[in-house]
Order: sequence, then structure tokens, then C-alpha cells
Amino acid sequence: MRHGESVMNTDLLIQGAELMLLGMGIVFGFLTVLVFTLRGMSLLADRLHQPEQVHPELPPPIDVSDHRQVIAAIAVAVSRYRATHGA
Amino acid sequence: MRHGESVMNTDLLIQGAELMLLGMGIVFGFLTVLVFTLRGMSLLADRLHQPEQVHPELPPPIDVSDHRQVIAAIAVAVSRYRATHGA
Amino acid sequence: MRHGESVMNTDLLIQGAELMLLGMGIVFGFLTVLVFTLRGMSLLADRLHQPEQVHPELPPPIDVSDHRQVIAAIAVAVSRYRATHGA
Amino acid sequence: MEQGFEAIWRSMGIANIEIGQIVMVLVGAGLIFLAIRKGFEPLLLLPIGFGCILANVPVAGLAEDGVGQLLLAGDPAHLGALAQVLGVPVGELGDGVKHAHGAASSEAKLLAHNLGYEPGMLYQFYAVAIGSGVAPLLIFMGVGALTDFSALIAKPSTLLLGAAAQFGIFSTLIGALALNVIPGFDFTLAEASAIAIIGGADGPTAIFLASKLAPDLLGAIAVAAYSYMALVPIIQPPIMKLLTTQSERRVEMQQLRPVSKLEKILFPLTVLLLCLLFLPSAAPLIGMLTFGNLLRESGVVDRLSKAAQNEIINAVTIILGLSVGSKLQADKFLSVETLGILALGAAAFCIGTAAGVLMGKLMHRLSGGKVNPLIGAAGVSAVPMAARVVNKVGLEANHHNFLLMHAMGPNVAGVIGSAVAAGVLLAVVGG
Amino acid sequence: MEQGFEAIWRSMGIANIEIGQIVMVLVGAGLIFLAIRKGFEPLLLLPIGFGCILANVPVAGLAEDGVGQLLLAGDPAHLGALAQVLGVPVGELGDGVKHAHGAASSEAKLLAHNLGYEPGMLYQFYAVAIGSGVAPLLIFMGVGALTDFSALIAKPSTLLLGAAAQFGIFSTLIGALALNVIPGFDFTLAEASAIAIIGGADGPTAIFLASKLAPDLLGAIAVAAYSYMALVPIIQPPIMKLLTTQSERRVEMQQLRPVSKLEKILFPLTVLLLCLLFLPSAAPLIGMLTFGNLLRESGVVDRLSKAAQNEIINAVTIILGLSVGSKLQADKFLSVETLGILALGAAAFCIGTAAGVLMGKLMHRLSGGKVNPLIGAAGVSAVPMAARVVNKVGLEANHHNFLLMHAMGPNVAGVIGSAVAAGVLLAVVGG
Amino acid sequence: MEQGFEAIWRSMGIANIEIGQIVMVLVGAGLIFLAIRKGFEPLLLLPIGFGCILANVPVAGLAEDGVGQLLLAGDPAHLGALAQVLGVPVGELGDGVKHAHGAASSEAKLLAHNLGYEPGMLYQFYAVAIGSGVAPLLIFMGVGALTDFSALIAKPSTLLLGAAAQFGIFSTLIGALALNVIPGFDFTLAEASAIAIIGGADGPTAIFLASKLAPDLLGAIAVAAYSYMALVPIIQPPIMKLLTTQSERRVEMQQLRPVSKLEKILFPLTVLLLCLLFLPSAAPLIGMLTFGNLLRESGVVDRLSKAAQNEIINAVTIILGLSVGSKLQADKFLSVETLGILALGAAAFCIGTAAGVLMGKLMHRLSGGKVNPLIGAAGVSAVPMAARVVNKVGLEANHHNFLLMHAMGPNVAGVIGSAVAAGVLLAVVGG
Ligand code: NA
Ligand code: NA
Ligand code: NA
Repeated sequence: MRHGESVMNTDLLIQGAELMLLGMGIVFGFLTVLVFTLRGMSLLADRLHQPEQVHPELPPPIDVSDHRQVIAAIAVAVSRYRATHGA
Repeated sequence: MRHGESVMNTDLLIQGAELMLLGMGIVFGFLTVLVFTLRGMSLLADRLHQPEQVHPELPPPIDVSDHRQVIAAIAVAVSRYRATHGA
Repeated sequence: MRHGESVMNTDLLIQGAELMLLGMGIVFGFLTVLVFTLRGMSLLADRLHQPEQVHPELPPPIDVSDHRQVIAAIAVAVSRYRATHGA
Repeated sequence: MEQGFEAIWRSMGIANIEIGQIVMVLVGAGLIFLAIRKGFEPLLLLPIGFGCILANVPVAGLAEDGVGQLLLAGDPAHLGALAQVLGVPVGELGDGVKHAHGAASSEAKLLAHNLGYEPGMLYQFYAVAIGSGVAPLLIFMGVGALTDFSALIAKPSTLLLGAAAQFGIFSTLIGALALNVIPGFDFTLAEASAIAIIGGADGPTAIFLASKLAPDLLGAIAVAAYSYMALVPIIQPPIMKLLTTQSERRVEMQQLRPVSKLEKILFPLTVLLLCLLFLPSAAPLIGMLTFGNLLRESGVVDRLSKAAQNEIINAVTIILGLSVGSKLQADKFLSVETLGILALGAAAFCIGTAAGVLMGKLMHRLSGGKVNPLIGAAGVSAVPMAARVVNKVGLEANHHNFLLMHAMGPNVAGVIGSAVAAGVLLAVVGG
Repeated sequence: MEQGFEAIWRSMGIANIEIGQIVMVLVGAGLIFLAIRKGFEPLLLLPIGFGCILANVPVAGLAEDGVGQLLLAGDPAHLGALAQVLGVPVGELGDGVKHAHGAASSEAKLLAHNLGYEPGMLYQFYAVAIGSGVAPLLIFMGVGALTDFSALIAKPSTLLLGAAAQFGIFSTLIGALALNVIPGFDFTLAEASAIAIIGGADGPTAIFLASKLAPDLLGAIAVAAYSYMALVPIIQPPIMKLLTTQSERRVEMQQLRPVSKLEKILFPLTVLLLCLLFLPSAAPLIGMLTFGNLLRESGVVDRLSKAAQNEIINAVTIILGLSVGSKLQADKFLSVETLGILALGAAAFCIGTAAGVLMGKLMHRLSGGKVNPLIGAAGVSAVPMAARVVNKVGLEANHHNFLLMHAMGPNVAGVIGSAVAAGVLLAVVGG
Repeated sequence: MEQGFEAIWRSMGIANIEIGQIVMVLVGAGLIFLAIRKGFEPLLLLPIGFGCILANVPVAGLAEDGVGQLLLAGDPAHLGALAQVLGVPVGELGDGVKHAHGAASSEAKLLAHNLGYEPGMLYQFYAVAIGSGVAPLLIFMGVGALTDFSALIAKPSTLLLGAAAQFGIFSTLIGALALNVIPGFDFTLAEASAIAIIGGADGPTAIFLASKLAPDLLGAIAVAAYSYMALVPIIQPPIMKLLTTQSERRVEMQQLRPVSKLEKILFPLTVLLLCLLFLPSAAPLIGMLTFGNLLRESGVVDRLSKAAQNEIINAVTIILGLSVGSKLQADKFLSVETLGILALGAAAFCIGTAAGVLMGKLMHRLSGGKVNPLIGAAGVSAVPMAARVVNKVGLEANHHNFLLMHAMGPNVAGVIGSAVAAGVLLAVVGG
């Protein structure tokens, strides 16, 4: 029985080794393909860049709830201005 | 039947009374033990207090988002004060 | 078979027409009743308006927790100002 | 066409509404009125009132499960199949469904599902939120994250005030069983226990226990619990004044010592440890309460603490309220039992308050007059309302007497006390 | 090793992708493009588009239930067991699964579960969010909490404009049935009703009704509904101008009276009451809409109102969008029926707009010229886009003519109107 | 009375607690200590530690399903019925339940439900959050919404560093299988794969994979993964210094080019497309990650992006943490296997770091010295801790050497890399 187990375990180790080769192969393969695809994507994006300029009305990231942030920022700016300009 | 019911109900009342004694006993027992354990805890915490001082970098309870509110509020307060006092 | 299908479809179309009449009838009926009920509601609200004045303590939209922060912040700001300006 | 009109007519509320449903719609409207106009625990009573109205919309069956929808639809073939599964004549299906349990109930549900009947919206909310027990526990987590236990840590002896006030629970239990001598009342020990927990003056604990011990009474129990919590400023002062003298009420208490950050962190873990050792049946309630409190006090997981205090508790409250409302169906709520529950609940609050004050008087004597007995009234919990009432009554007796912080100790002790009482009831009755 | 490579190759998308899936990936990408670049209802169309791509990932079966996973895995023993449960030959399992219902369907699901097949991620999202009906209702609660009905309360007669615009729904229903004369179309009354609701111009109502009456068409219906809502500024103006004269469009309307707080509180309860009395089948939709509105207007539960307007609606929108996308699987979407649905949806919007404007003209006459007929176009709902379009067309005719507030009345009336229409369809067709 | 006392005594923790539970309570307390005092990934380890304590509350069975509750209750009639369903003698019920699967397991659950046993609180959290696979995926969506991939887009070659670091995963897989020579260890291929994923240094990926491949080991795997992520500042620097020369560490890298908005929008779609074509088994993980990132970068759905970054991720984290804790029950955690997992996890981190640095050295050579090899260490992910460690080690060698932005590329590449590795393991082992 002990012998059978060890055979089984060797089988399992071989399977594991195969899985390692396969896995690292796929991980490297996938990410290498991604490297080239991303370069292609960047080239494509660069070409499409001009039309993008035509639509500058994409919504700004600040939403209404941030209002307070804006007020805070304005207040800080004003107080700095005063501090600098001796008001 | 009526008689049987009333016997049953007396049984139930006895069970209820037992449950009351048991329940109040456990509630008082549990909370009394808790009283003493909490006192022990406070003593323990007091002893451990010195090492705590060594690590004063525990994050403060005010997080960033509140920060901005506070800044805004301070700014408003300061500007009102100035408005009132002619600064 | 083709004939049977077309008969079936005519049946379905008739059902659909019935459903249209019924549906538009109910939509108009429901919303017409709602028109009159809303008018009644407004009259009723108008009459109940005086008592409402008696209870002007309905909670304001600002909740307590924010309030306290602002007050706290103002208090801190004011006390710092005083500390700095010797008030 | 005629058929369509008839279908529509048959589907209309006015063709089907029962008197009980009309009454319950008025009850729901009344709860909403109390919530909006009188400020009665609006966060819960407004959704409960609205859920009550929705649960009593005729025909729609929003609070019914699949089997209930099958009964409402009234298809003879389907009724026959259901009767066969339950082993009752078609004529007695109503009772058969009510009393079905175990395998028969599971099979009836599967049949209804296979025949295409799906549970109503409110039933689904109930199953997810309360049937699973999860919603009250998440609320309790939020309560833990919102509660500062400093006053209790500074003066642990106030725990005894929170213990005494639980007498309201157990005396009500006897009261409920005693009511059985009146014809029409027939509370089991489990039902009496679920009713008694109203005396704990703690909403989520009451809902959690009722969902385990007496789901059919849950609606009345939750409504009573939240209503009386809102009425604390009216119920408590007369009792407090009756049981104390003017000079007792005037007692000013010594300022509480400051509590260290470490103590605050160790507190929830200590409470959890005792619960683990002595009352595991209270572990869900005490566990979530102390978990929320540890999120708050640890200082390293502010994101999670705020989520527990805001997003989670708010969303859960909405669904919990509607779910409780779903249990306010006419046939379940409009019974003499509900009147009994309302009466018992009022008694529970009064007795709990009295027991707390009396324990306060005892501590007053034993401490040589340092303890103001009024703070015992806060032991019923109803956080923070009861503590505010103590403060107000104290101020009436002595204009320099600020008892708020001193009452917070027994007040939060009352939360732990009623969770412990719930644990005892679950262990003995629900086992 | 070879075995591993083969397993990996067999598991790769490129070895399995079908032409239909490629097309659907492009459709998903197109929806995302419209959402980001053209601003087409991005809150819904972006998640729907992304869900569409995910649902068409080959092999992964993200939108399949356990039975679908079993079919994808293709284990002969498991296929045999499934065929036996369904009572069909193994070769016809695809159709057998599609047409299974009731007990057979339940048993097939149990078999798949017992054999270890679990539903894909998107299927789970769909089951929880849409299968249960809960997500569109929670969105509707949020809509109620976000909507100010003042304009409607000030001028209830605008409800009739909201009623007229529902003609788009019912004429489309006829249209869908008429399409059946074309080979390839075979809409049932339930399917035609689900398609017709696109004319309601209300996303959650459309999803709710389609999930009840025609789940297989839900993807196409939701995409059509949201796309046309985004196209309202293009679809409506020509129709509005065609049906009105320049002088009609110039009419300036009298300022609306202010509405009291009490009226705003009573409004949701009034609408709910009428729904309860006359159209219980609309109770889930109307109930949640008015509940959300009451949370908003009551003024005592701001925590809950904000949760309904933000946290809840945002989280639900994400899951709802992905779930709708899960219904955009190639085999379901790429059919001539989808083209029919898109065409019918466009017709529905046009007819609804026209009916609203014509009713506006009638009110213009009856009111002695006080009503600008343009505001009838807002009766289709598509809140607040349609009202803004009315304002813009009004301004084009008369630079001092601000119709926005006046158009909000019919606009929100359209939401109620299409919920009522959905209730009628559910009562007659879904019963 | 006596009966009551006995019932209470029998229900007490101290009468039932087992030594294993005491140990696990200490483990839970230890995790909480590490989270609060040492700042070890507190967002996860604090809830996990608390969940661990709750799962080991004696008698309560908070982490047990209905069948577990039946066993705990110990009613002889019920045990007999369960034994009959499972076809085992009553004496062997413990093992019988553990090994039941498929139909027998379903029937046992139905029996327990019909007999009135309901799953404990933590079990329910686990079933909803992890059993369904949904919680780690929602966290991943949040990670996507929180992550800026600019550094990776600017320099895609750093993806290879993220690839190399995955060697930690696959070598650990071999290590786990090799451990089987030691008596007491008997890891299957699926279990070894689940353990190996610790080397991915990515919490949600580890939990997702473990829940699919080895649910019983999930607790130990998650604890190991988060603990070692917290230990990254201690584990990595010695290895980084051992494998690099001082002059290599001094290399300053060229500033990254700015990345356009359009590139950021196309990035998630590109990654998704490759996943769809080449590794559909990674679609749930990669799909939700890229979905979250698209919500962020699209700029048109800020409401949803913020919900994903805050409300959703916070609420899910709380439930996920408690659920992971539920798997830290004494009988599952206190075994020699856990020690093996902890040892293997440490090895995985070391090997992954080394592989990343060695690949960094290779890129250093190939690029003619432009690449600082330290940034390879960030390839293990553990975002953003590993990148910060790189920055710190770089600064030690050269006070003007700010590597943070350069390390972010491999750092986020590591997230993608380990999701790909998880996809491979699922496709080969989980198929
Ligand atoms: Na209490
Ligand atoms: Na509409
Ligand atoms: Na990684």
C-alpha cells in the first residue's frame, strides 16, 4: 500500500510539474500578447486623438455633492490670496 | 376539558415563574460578572497604558473626508468673524 | 394549417384591440379619478393648513450630526483665533 | 372584451377589499401619521406603516408566499393539487396551509413554484431580511458602531441598573401567560416570551427574538416595541416621580473619569468573551453589537465603521421596516391577541422603569447618596431617549443637575441586558 | 502535458467562439461606445453593454444556470441523466431544456446542483436582481425619492397628458401582434405586451414587466427602451413641430402656484390609495414609487431618503445593468424578433409623443389657449429628458417661453401612467 | 426549575468549550491584535479575526448549516432520520455528513430544514458572500474602480515582471504536492492549487479560487494571504537586496509618458477582449476587475464608480471578512495542514519576489541598464504595499531615486497576472 501511495504521489508531482510549465507558459504567453496589444492600442488611441478634441464636453469629474469641497477650496484660496497680498 | 385547560395553564404559569427566576438570575449573574470583569479590564488597560504611549502613531479618528468639512467650516467661521469685526 | 394560423392571428389581433380599448380606458379612467382626487386633496390640505402652522417644529433637513461638527469646527477656529489674537 | 372588463373588475381592489383590510390600511396610515407628525421613531414606524398598507392591498398578495398566491388565484386544478399534497380536503385548505410544517410545507412550496406562483414582493423582503435573521443583526452591528460605551466603562456598576430593568421582560412573560385565563387568549410559552421582550425596549432584539419564537406575532410586537419607545417621555416621568423623593432627584453625581482608548477597544472583546463563556445563545446579538463597536473603537477601519453606521444600517432599515409591515396583515393583526400584546407591552415598560428606579434607590443607599436613583429608569434601554428623559426629570428637580452622561451608562447597559435576556429565552424556550 | 495543453486549448475562447458571440461582443462594445461617447443613458447602457460582452464570453457560460453549465461541460453520463429527468433523447436536450417548466425544470436544476454544476456569475445576478423582481422596484423607490411631484400637484389636469401618451403602448401592442403575419414573427399576447411597454419610456417599468411576461425578450426590450429614451431629443422635436402651429408653440403659460408641504406628503398616499382601490396589480410599482416619494417628502427620515437616492439606487443599478446584459446572449438576441422589437419601440415612442401632443392641442382649445400643446410630448415620461426637449422646442418658437416646469407635470404623470398601463397588462395578460 | 437550570448549564459555553475552540479564540484575538496594533491589513484581518471568535463560540454553531445544527442539537430521533438519509450508522454520522455530496447532501439539508433546523448566522453570510462567489468578485470590481493603470499603459513591458512573479504560485503548487511525502499531508491537486494561489498576493483572487477548489482550506489560505501581504515590508527587502547589486538598485528610471483619457478607457476593454479570446475561465475575475476600471475611467458614470469604490466594497468587505472567519473553526483549522499552508505561503511570497527581481535583472540587461531591477519585486501584486517597499529600498540606495510610479506598473500587472494564473488553475483543475 505504501508503495502504491508513493507511485500515486509521483504521478501527482508529475501532474504538478506539467501544470507549472503549462501555467507559466500561459501566464507569460497571455501577458506577452497583452504587451503588444497594449502598444497597438496606444497607437490606435493616438490616431483617434484628434476627433476626441472635438468633443470636449465630457462631464467633469466633480459632482454636486462635492460642492463643499469646492467651497473649502475657494475659501482656502481666498485666505491664501489675502495672506500673500496683505489683505 | 375546562378543568384540564386550567391545569395546563397553571403548569404554564409555573413554568413562566421558573423562567422568570432563572432569567433574572442569569441576567443579574451575567451583568455582575461583567461588572467585575470590566474593573479587571480597566486595571489591565491601565498597566498596559505605558507601552501604548510608545506607539502614538495610531490613526486619528478624524478621516480625510471630514477634514475638508472642518476646513470649510473654519473658513466660513473666520470669514464671518472678519465680516463682523471689520477685519 | 396556414389558414388556421391566420384565423388564430386574427383572434389574437381582436384580443389585442380589446386590450387596447380596455387599457386606454383604464389609464384614462384611473388618471381622471386621480385628477379629481388630487384637487380634493389640495382643498383638504388647505383647510388643515392652519393647524400645521401650530406645529412648526418639524425637523429641519439638516441633521444633528453634521451640525455638531460644524459647531465644533467653528468653536475650534474661534478659540484659536482668540488664542492668537490675545482676546 | 366583456371578459377583459370582468377580469379587470375582478382584479380591482374595491371589488375585493375586506373590512379587515380597510381597518389595517387605517392602522398603517395612523402609524405614518404618528411617525411624521408626532415624530414617533419615524425611521422604523414610517416604513412599517407603509409596509402595512402594502400588505393589505386586496388581491395583490404582496405579503404572501407562493402557496398564498396559489390560494389567491383560486384555480380549481391547482387547489386540488395543493389539497392532495397537504392531505386535506379542498374546503379546508386555508387551515391546512396555516398548520402545515416540515416536509408538507416544503412540498407545498415546491408545488406552488412548479405551477408558476411566485412569492409577493414584501414576502421576499421578509424572507431575506427577517426570516434569515440577518437584518436585525446588521442593525445591531450599526448600533454597536454608533454607540459610545465610555460611560459604562467608567462606572461598570451601572450595569446592575440595566439588569434590574429587565424585570419588565420577565414579569410580562408571567402576565402574558396569566392572560390565558381570559377566553380568546392562548399564548404558548414561546409566544409569551416573544411578547415579553417588548419590555427590553430594544427594537432589533425584539424583532430578532419574535422572528425565532413567534413569527405570526412579529408585526404586533415590533409595532408595540417601537411605539412605546417613542412614548418613553410620556410613560416614564410619572413612574420616576412616584418612586423617588424630591431630595433623591436633586442628587448631583460626580463627574465620570476619562476612559482610555485601550479600554474602549478591550470592552467589546470582554463582553464577547463573557457571552461566549456563559450565554452562547446570545452570541448572534452580542456578537454583532460588539463587532460593530470594535469597528468603531479600533480606529483602523474607519471605512467599515462608517459603512456600518450609515450605508448598511440605512438600507437595512428600509427593508426591515417594510418587512415588519408585511406581518401586519388583517387576519393576523386584527385579533384580541394584539390588544393583549399592546396592553402587556405598556405594562412591561412601566414595570421595567419601576424596577430600574428601585434598583437606583438601592444603589443610592448603598453608595451613601452618591447615586441619583433616576438614572435607573434609563436601564430599560430605548437609547438615547430614556437617558434624555432622566436628564430632563433631573433638571426639573435641580437646575444644575446634568444627568445625561450618568444615564448613558445604564442606558447602554440596558441594551446588553435585554440581549442577555433574549439569549436566556432562546436557550430555554427556543431550544 | 499534452492532455493539459489540449484542456487549455479546448478551454480557450478562440477555439470555441461562435459568429453570433462575435456579433454580440460588437453589440456590447457599441452600447458602451454610445454610453461613453454619445452620453446615451450611460448609467444603464454602460453596465448593460459590459454585461452583454461578459454573457457572450465563449465556454465560460457566465449567464447560464446550473443546467446550462451541465450542457456546456458535455459530460456524457451527466447529459444522459439530464435527458432522463426531462424525458427527451440526449440529442434533443437543447430544446428539452428550453421548453422544460414546472416540476421537470425544478428537477433538472436539482440534478445539475447535485452533480456539482453551479450557475454562472451573471445568472446569479439576474436571479437575485431581476428574477425576483426586486431590483427594478428598488430603482423605482429611488426614482420616487428623487422626484419632486410639485408641478403635478399644482396642476393635476396635466395627468391627462400623461394618460394620452400611453397610447404609444397600446398601439404598439397591436403592432406587435400584426407583425405576426410576417413569417418568423410569432409573438404571444404576453410577449406583445412586454414589447409594447417600451412605449412607456420608463426603464424600470419595462424591465419589471418584461421579467414577468417575456423574460427571453428582456434584453432586447431593455436595450430598446433605454436607447430610445436617450434618443428622445432626436425623435420628438420633428413630431412636435409637425403637429403644432408656430403660434401654439409660442404660448406662454401662467406660473404654477406654490405647493404646500402637507400636499406633498399627502400626494404619495393619495396615489397609493387609488392604486389599492382600482388597480392592485400595479401595487408593486406604484407602491415603491410612492414609498420613495414619501421618504423624501416626510422630512423626518432624511437618512433613509438619501440612502434610497444614492447608495441603494447606485448599487442596484450596477447589478441591474449587468443582469440585463446577461440576457443579451447571441442565441436569444440575434433573431428577427429583435429587429421587430427595435422597430416597434421606435414606433411606440413616436405614437406616444404624437398622442401626447394631440391631447395637448385638445387642452389648448378647451382652456381657451392657456395650455401650450408642446407639453403633451413630455407625457411619455423619459424623465427629465422629455421635459427638457419641450423647453428647448418652446424656446425656439419664443425666446421668453420657459416651459420646463410646466412640462414636469405631464412628465412625471407619464411615469404614473405607464405604471398604470403595466398594471393593466399584468392583470389581463399575466394573471 | 431544575430542568431550566440544567438546560441553561448545558447551554453554557464553559460546560461545552473544547480545547480547540479555546485555541481558535486566541488565534482570532491574535489576528485582531495584529490588525489593530500592527496595522496588518486591518480591513480584512479585523473582521476575519472577529468571525473566527464567533465561529468558535461553543454550542451556538454560528458557522454550521442546518445539518450541523441538527448534529449539535443531538435529538436521537432526528439523528436517526439523518443517518437513514445518508445511509450510515448513527455512530458515524460525523464522517457521513462530511463526506456526503450530491443528492445525499441535498436530501440531508432538506431534512434538517423540514425538522426546523436553520443555518447559523455566519454560515448564511458565507453562503451568500463566498459560496456564491459573488463577494470576492464585487471586491475585485472595487479594486478595478480604485486602480489607476496609467503606469502599466505607459510601459506595457512591465507586464512581464507581473508574469514572472507568478512563478511563486506554480512552484508552491509543486511544493504542496511534495509535502505529501510527509505523513499527515495529503493534498489533492485541487487543494495544492488553492494553496499555491497565496503566491498571487491578492486577497480576493485567493478567496475566489479557494472557494471553488478547496472550501475547507479557505480559512487558512485567506489568513495566510492577507498576513503575508501585510508582512511584505519585512519579507521582501532582504530578498531584493540579496539578488541585486548596489549599482543596480541605484538606477534612476526615465519619467513615464502621460497617458491619454482614451487609452485609459480602451485599456479595460482590451484586457477583457484578450481574456475572452484566450482564457475564458478567468472571465469572472478579469471581467469584474475591468468592469470596475471602466466605470472609473469612462467619466460618465461617477455615481456608479463611487458606489463601487465605497459603499459596495465596504459593505462587502465586512461580510466577506466575517465569512472567511467562519471557516476558521477549530476542527478545520487546527491541523498539520494549516502549518503546511502557512509555510508554503511564506515560500510562495519569497519565490515570487525572487522571480520578479530576477526578471527585473534580465530587463535591466536587455534595456541597457534603463530598468531598475527592484521594480520586479512589485510584480507579486500586494497593491500598493509592494510598490511602496520598492520605493523605499530604492531610496535607501540612492536618495534621489523615486521608483513608486515605476513600480506601480508591475504592481498592477501582478493583479492581472495572478487572475490569469487563477484562470489556468480553474480551467485545468476545476474543470
Ligand atoms: Na433593554
Ligand atoms: Na411613461
Ligand atoms: Na499577483
